[in-house]
Amino acid sequence: MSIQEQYRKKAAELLSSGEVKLVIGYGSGSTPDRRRALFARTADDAALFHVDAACDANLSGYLVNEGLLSDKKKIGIFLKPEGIRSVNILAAESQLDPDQIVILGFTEENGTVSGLQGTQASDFTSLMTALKENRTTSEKEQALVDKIEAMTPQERFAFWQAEFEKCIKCYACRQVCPMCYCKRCIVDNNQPQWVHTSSHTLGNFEWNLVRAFHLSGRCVECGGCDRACPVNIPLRLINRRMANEVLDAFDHFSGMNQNQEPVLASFKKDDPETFIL
Amino acid sequence: MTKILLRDKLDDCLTRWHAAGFDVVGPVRKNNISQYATVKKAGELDLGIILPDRTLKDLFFPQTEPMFSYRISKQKIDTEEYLPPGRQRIIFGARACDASAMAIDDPLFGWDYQDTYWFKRRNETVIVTIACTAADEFCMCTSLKLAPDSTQGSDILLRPLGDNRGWQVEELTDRGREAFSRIEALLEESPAQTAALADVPIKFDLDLCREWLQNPENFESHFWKEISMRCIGCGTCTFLCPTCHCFDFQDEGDTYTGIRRKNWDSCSFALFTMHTSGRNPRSTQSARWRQRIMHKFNYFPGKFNLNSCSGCGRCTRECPVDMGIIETLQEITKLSQ
Amino acid sequence: MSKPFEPKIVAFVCTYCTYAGADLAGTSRLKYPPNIRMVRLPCTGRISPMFILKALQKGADGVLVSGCHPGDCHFTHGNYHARRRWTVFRALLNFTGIPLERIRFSWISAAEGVKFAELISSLTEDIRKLGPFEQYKAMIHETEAPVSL
Amino acid sequence: MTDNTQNGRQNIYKPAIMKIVAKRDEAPGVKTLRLEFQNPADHEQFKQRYRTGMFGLYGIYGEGESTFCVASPETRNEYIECTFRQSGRVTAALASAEIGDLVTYRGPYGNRFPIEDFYGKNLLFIAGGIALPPTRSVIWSCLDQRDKFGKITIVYGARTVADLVYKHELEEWQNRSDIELVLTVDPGGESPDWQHRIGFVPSILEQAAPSAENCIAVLCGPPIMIKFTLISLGKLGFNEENVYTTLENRMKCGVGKCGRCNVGSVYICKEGPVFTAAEVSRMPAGDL
Repeated sequence: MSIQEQYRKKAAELLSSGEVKLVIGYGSGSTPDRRRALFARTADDAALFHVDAACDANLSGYLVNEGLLSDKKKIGIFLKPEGIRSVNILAAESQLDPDQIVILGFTEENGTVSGLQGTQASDFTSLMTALKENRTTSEKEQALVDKIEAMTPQERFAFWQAEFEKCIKCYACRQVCPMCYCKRCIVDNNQPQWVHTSSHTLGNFEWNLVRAFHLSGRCVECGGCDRACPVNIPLRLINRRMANEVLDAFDHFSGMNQNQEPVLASFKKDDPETFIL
Repeated sequence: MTKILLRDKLDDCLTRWHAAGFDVVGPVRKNNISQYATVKKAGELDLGIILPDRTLKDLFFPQTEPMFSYRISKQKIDTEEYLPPGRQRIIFGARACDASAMAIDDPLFGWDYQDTYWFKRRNETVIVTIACTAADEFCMCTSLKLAPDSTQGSDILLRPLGDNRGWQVEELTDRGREAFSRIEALLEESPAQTAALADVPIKFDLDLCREWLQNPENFESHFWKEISMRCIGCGTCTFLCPTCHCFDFQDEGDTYTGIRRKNWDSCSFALFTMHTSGRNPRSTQSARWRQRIMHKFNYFPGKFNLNSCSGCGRCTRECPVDMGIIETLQEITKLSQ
Repeated sequence: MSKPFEPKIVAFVCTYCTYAGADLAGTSRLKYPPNIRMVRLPCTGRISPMFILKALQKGADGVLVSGCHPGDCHFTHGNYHARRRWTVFRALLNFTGIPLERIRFSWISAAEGVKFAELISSLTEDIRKLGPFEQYKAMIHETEAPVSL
Repeated sequence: MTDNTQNGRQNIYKPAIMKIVAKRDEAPGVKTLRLEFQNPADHEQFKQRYRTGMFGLYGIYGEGESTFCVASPETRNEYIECTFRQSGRVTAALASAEIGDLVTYRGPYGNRFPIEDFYGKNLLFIAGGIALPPTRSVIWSCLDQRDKFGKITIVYGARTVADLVYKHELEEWQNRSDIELVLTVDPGGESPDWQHRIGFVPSILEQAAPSAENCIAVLCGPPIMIKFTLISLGKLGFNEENVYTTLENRMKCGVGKCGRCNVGSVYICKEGPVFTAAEVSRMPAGDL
């Protein structure tokens, strides 16, 4: 039985047994190569789920939709390792109770998907450790990061200026991100207005810096923002660079487990401080 | 016998238009995105793009624009208006859906009160549309009762020739005729075979949808919740929509000097309608999606007798969660059959 | 002839140490350049990266953030949190091309009037050499310009 | 240029400048400003166009604009009075502005109360809390031509005694024999010396039981009060066509372009803010 069929069956069982009230997974999209979120409430709906290489979205963001988990009932959700990391972070930041989440985990490599053992976020600890040890999400991506780092500051500034100039402040990057759950984003606060809401280059620059900063040590590199961006800003490169930073400086790999302390809300007395005069 | 504009004469056309004081704008691919941008040479144009990522709206109603600056002193406030620069523009190679969209927004921006920023640019721009010979799976102009060669909003319509050597010229307005009189000498009179237009299948039944939307019973239908569950509330569909016209004012500066700007805003954002008191008339994403669909296909046509959609399909093409007008109207069509 | 470039530097400082250090520099009659604009805050832990962005937005050529030495925080560990925050924010600024010579961090205690005066002098000199932050200023200038479209 | 459709302005988004000539505290957080036009041409436009019921966008450069009604009546158009509760960025700036400071004003926008249609009729005004200002504009418009109307009844309620606005005018109305004024505060909101009624507006209205015969009701208040008061008015025999109310939504442009005040097919800024209850009942309730 293919992974897809196994998981359809599993989802159907979860729903028909009443263990979960809802399963969030992937259904077919508007074109053959697109998958879109599918919310299954009955065992019949579960037959529409897809599990394949085209399932790229990190669906965990839907878990924090207002009121979805407030009835204490369980929800099943299809997640890739990044998604499981997001759930861990959301749990660590008290946004959800991980016991309410039944995970249908899968992973994709070179176009083939395979299932992951476990149903609770805590079942994947060894997977997380392995991910941290072999942090090789994409060498192509790291190469691009390295290329930018090799530039002079002026060149880097010009590079990002050209990218951010395209931004239209649609906030798709924020809205699609499971970590951006704030009811009112800093950019929407107007007393005081810290950063410009206008989408001129300066405002875009500020917005993207603030976004990247707020995701530092929290981003799980699912790539959702990058795929969502309608003007193709390579947001994953910034997120990648920041993930490298927290790993190198504080040995922090986001979303390891549900008790992990947020990197910017904790400290060690011997944290590096070579740059401080 | 019809007028023909040959592709290899395009550079000369641009030279003549530039000499006559026109800026020339057209589809350009740059920095991983395609959009309508000012060009100096015909070679910069990419006329093979089915539809630029960004819309024609950008040229009339930019994402952010300064309206005026202020300087406050004890006894007076000085302001300086920033009106669009008075430059004649020719948009060469617009798509019919984009051009139509401009005509759709005209009544809105001119409804009793004239939006200076919109109309100044509208009056200074000639839109030369090239009929589409190719479409992708998201194109839906025909579903909106428009077509790859719609003339709505265009000043000139160019029909690609079958042999790809150029275009057959259809002059639609005086403004278009005036602009093309500058290149009259470069046009040829010859019989021409135009290429077949793009085949854009009809995706939904607009009349049925309108009827369904007009029925007050359907306003509270569970359908809206189901269809918008995936919606993440970003502004992609509205900002990449050529007809979406909602905006915001923002003051930037300090207590004494600064600038008031007009920025795009989106009905998808929760804050769009939020009162200062915290009350929000459209407090859920489903209410906001319903508003978007209702506004485009019920309220707007009720007021201005035009659908606030020209069928470009960008909302669906670019949606991060694969939603969009096509799916919603297809579902409504199914519901009303 | 145009006036020589005088950098504008915004300093966000903790009131318990660096601000007192600056006081000490003043009462000790130590000389340091007048290019610094100090903003006094209760703790370095209060200094949000937003402040740095705001300073740049308002045309600063350099920013200094300064507080108590580790272990000396009036609120026991505000500066430890700040240290992590700056490590991360600094990396972000660096990656987006904001020269790190313009964004400086220091620990200056209430007793270090001399260190304060020397730091301000060397910082001002460094930024004077770098010149105005033209790349950022060009972006600011663009926001103040009339429409071109 | 004096193009009437453009409010006399070439750029419809550019406000007129007004000076604060008086400032009054009405209730905790609620202030009234009296404003005078700095430019005579702006004033002339205002006088020509302003009719009771219209609103304006008041602002401070650097903070933005905020929408409130014109609280002064069309019969007193030498100035504009606006009353607002300090709650956001713009109102905070307006509240801290001093007499002599300059503010911005755009308007008057929107539709009006058809006061001529009220001639010869009895009038019932019902307002709750900070919603007295729009009602007050109609009240004074009618009181300034008192002989054209029949009996005038005003029912006004607020959460607490302190929250009642225009206290000096309430006193004046109280002492007039040609007005019946019914004041009430919510239970628990009364002060030891409170002499008037205690209870929510809808039930007090039912107790006062004004006759619906030949009567026009003007109703302004928070949405929840409107909802229940409409039920009470129905019980008293009022026809929805004879009940007027004002709707408020967030607005930016005020001229039917920016899209945010749109409810159903109506742009509140252009086709409102004054509606009959019958018109309101035809709007989609879910978006109100």
